[in-house]
Amino acid sequence: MGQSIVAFSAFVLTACITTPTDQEIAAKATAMLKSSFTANGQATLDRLDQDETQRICSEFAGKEPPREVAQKIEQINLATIKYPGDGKLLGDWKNGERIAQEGRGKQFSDDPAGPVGGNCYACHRLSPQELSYGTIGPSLYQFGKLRGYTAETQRYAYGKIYNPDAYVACSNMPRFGHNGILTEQQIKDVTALLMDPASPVNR
Amino acid sequence: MTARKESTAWPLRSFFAALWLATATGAAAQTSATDEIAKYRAALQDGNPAELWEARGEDLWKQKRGVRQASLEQCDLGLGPGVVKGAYARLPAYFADADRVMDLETRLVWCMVTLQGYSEAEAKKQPFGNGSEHKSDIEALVAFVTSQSRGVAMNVGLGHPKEVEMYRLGEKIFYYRGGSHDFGCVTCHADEGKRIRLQDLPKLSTPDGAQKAYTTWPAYRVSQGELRSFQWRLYDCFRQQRFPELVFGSDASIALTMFLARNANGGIFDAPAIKR
Amino acid sequence: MPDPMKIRATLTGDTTEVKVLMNHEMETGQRKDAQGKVIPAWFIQNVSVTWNAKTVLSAQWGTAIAKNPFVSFKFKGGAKGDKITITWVDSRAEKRTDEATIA
Amino acid sequence: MDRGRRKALQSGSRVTLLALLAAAGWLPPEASRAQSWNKTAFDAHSLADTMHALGGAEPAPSKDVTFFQTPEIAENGAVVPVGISSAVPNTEAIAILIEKNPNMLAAVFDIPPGTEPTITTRVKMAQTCNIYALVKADGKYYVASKEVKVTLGGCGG
Repeated sequence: MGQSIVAFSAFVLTACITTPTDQEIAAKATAMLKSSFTANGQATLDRLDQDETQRICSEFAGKEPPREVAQKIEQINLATIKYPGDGKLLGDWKNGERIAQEGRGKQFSDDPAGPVGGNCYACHRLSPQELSYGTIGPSLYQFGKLRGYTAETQRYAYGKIYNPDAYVACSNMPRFGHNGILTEQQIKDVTALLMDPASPVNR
Repeated sequence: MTARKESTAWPLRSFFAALWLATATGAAAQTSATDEIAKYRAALQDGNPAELWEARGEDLWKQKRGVRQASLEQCDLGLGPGVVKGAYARLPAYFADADRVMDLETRLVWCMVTLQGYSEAEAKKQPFGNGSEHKSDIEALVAFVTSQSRGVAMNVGLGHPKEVEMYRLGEKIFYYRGGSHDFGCVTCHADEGKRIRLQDLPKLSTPDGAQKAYTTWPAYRVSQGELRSFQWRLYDCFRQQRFPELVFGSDASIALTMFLARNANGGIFDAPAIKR
Repeated sequence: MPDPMKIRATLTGDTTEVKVLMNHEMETGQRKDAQGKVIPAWFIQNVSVTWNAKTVLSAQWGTAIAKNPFVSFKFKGGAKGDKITITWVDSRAEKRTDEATIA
Repeated sequence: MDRGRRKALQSGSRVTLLALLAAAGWLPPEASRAQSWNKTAFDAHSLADTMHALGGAEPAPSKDVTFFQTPEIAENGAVVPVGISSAVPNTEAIAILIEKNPNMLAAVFDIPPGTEPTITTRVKMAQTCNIYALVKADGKYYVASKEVKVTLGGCGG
């Protein structure tokens, strides 16, 4: 008797479920996206194709992925970081400040030959002179001063800008080096903004 | 003020130098940046140029236009032909005549085609305005129609399976990360109390955040001097997400609108608003 | 022909408050178009507000008044039903006159 | 607009233009007398030149000239609300000057008797700087200033 009720409920469930599964919706959403955009300038349709990191991070819908998944993402991304051949990680903090302020780059409305910035202030507090800063990421005011001007911190800062997912899986921060948003020199300049004792960030 | 000839170059210069000093000391009592931004926004509320769009939109709604020389007064926005009051608070919705879930903008295009005889391409040719030379009829109509839901509680239904499916698709798209910067809607709109530069970012997956955001669009954007529809809001979010160009009235745009509008249910609609 | 203004005139006690929104680009002459060409200045230069044929406000504007201008002010006098007439003239000598009734 | 009017405008002769407008019947006679556009003042780049053109020599700083609805920080420089009120008796005109705009003079409002010396409008600011409120009363000039910080907003770009 008990068993037949279970069997009956299972039958009802399978018979009545006509709503699509989560996987089906995900596949349909991806297809829907592809038919809902047109290429414009540098923003071509392949921008909609996800790499493994983007795909896994999207699946967890804004929640933290389980530890083993996170570790896998961090490993994949750590392997992508290329440190400068000359071994120097600090550029010019003044250029770094300009890059941190610059919001343009990679949008279909941007001139492909025009400036590409990091737009750091959109999400972080850096130099105290700039009042208009965002809070999506942590405050980076006194970044070097608080952590010490060491070689390891320089290396961490450079690596974090190059590929933040190497340290925190599914970070909100763009992978500036890995995705080719900023050049090596620009990443050095932003690293200097964070790590140069003369930078307004540290004064 | 009429011109008078007096040589004042030096006294003026020293006078303004003194004024400078006075300003500098007065700045000590400055309140925090966010409080001041709140005052800025409050000061803008008094005269909202969105009213200029509402007036033009009402005129366009009533004008006989198109090859059929018909007005839009028989357009069915979901509450029956010609019912504008409260209609926006129930959109997007499934429309049997089109067998499709539609937002306001796509429904307006539908009415321009079926009632007035415009081709779809003509109806969509200026979805967003750009100065006095390139005004958008759609954005003006959106301003008028949405103004007729001011004070009405958002009440978007999921009674039809296609509405449910659109909502679920919109949710997936909300969390979809891609492009050169790995951005998705989720990057900026999944946490409480965050801001980009000085702009507060609502958490759009919860009723509170969705209500705050959705009930204040469309809006007159002072940075552009234009009234902007919700289609434009999504179009420009995706531009800044570094995605390709969102097609006006596309399924993805309607799915996302469905997700956000439904999440805003219960919120009192209060637009067209005025924003940065 | 330029689009109409939106005028509100409200009487409180013996004072009429006038609020007006105008449709105008108020182009500064400083901006460039996509091709890098300077967009010529184009802006409202004169505004006058009259009530019962009496000027209650007149203004000269430069390019620094914001796009789709807004002005509010108050004057003594006015009665419900009286007409307020506002005229602007821009740097292309285009003009627009609109009327509102004091409420 | 016909050629005659355009020509009048290009020649820079406001008197001719205004006479034409009055003749065309679309400016009331009173307005054509009251209205003129002080090109020298609006074209001036320095404070001193602007003041000269307005005839506003050595304005006195005054606590009777006050700002209201004018924020210390503007979220966008394209639209900055400004409210100015004058408690100076017999205020005849209120002008708004923006220190670091390419042309400083933003507006001059003539205040006839019966109109309150209080004006609210919105200006554009190219960058963080002082706004000056200049008041003419009984032929004398008074001034107050307020610094407004212009911020960058949103996602940039």
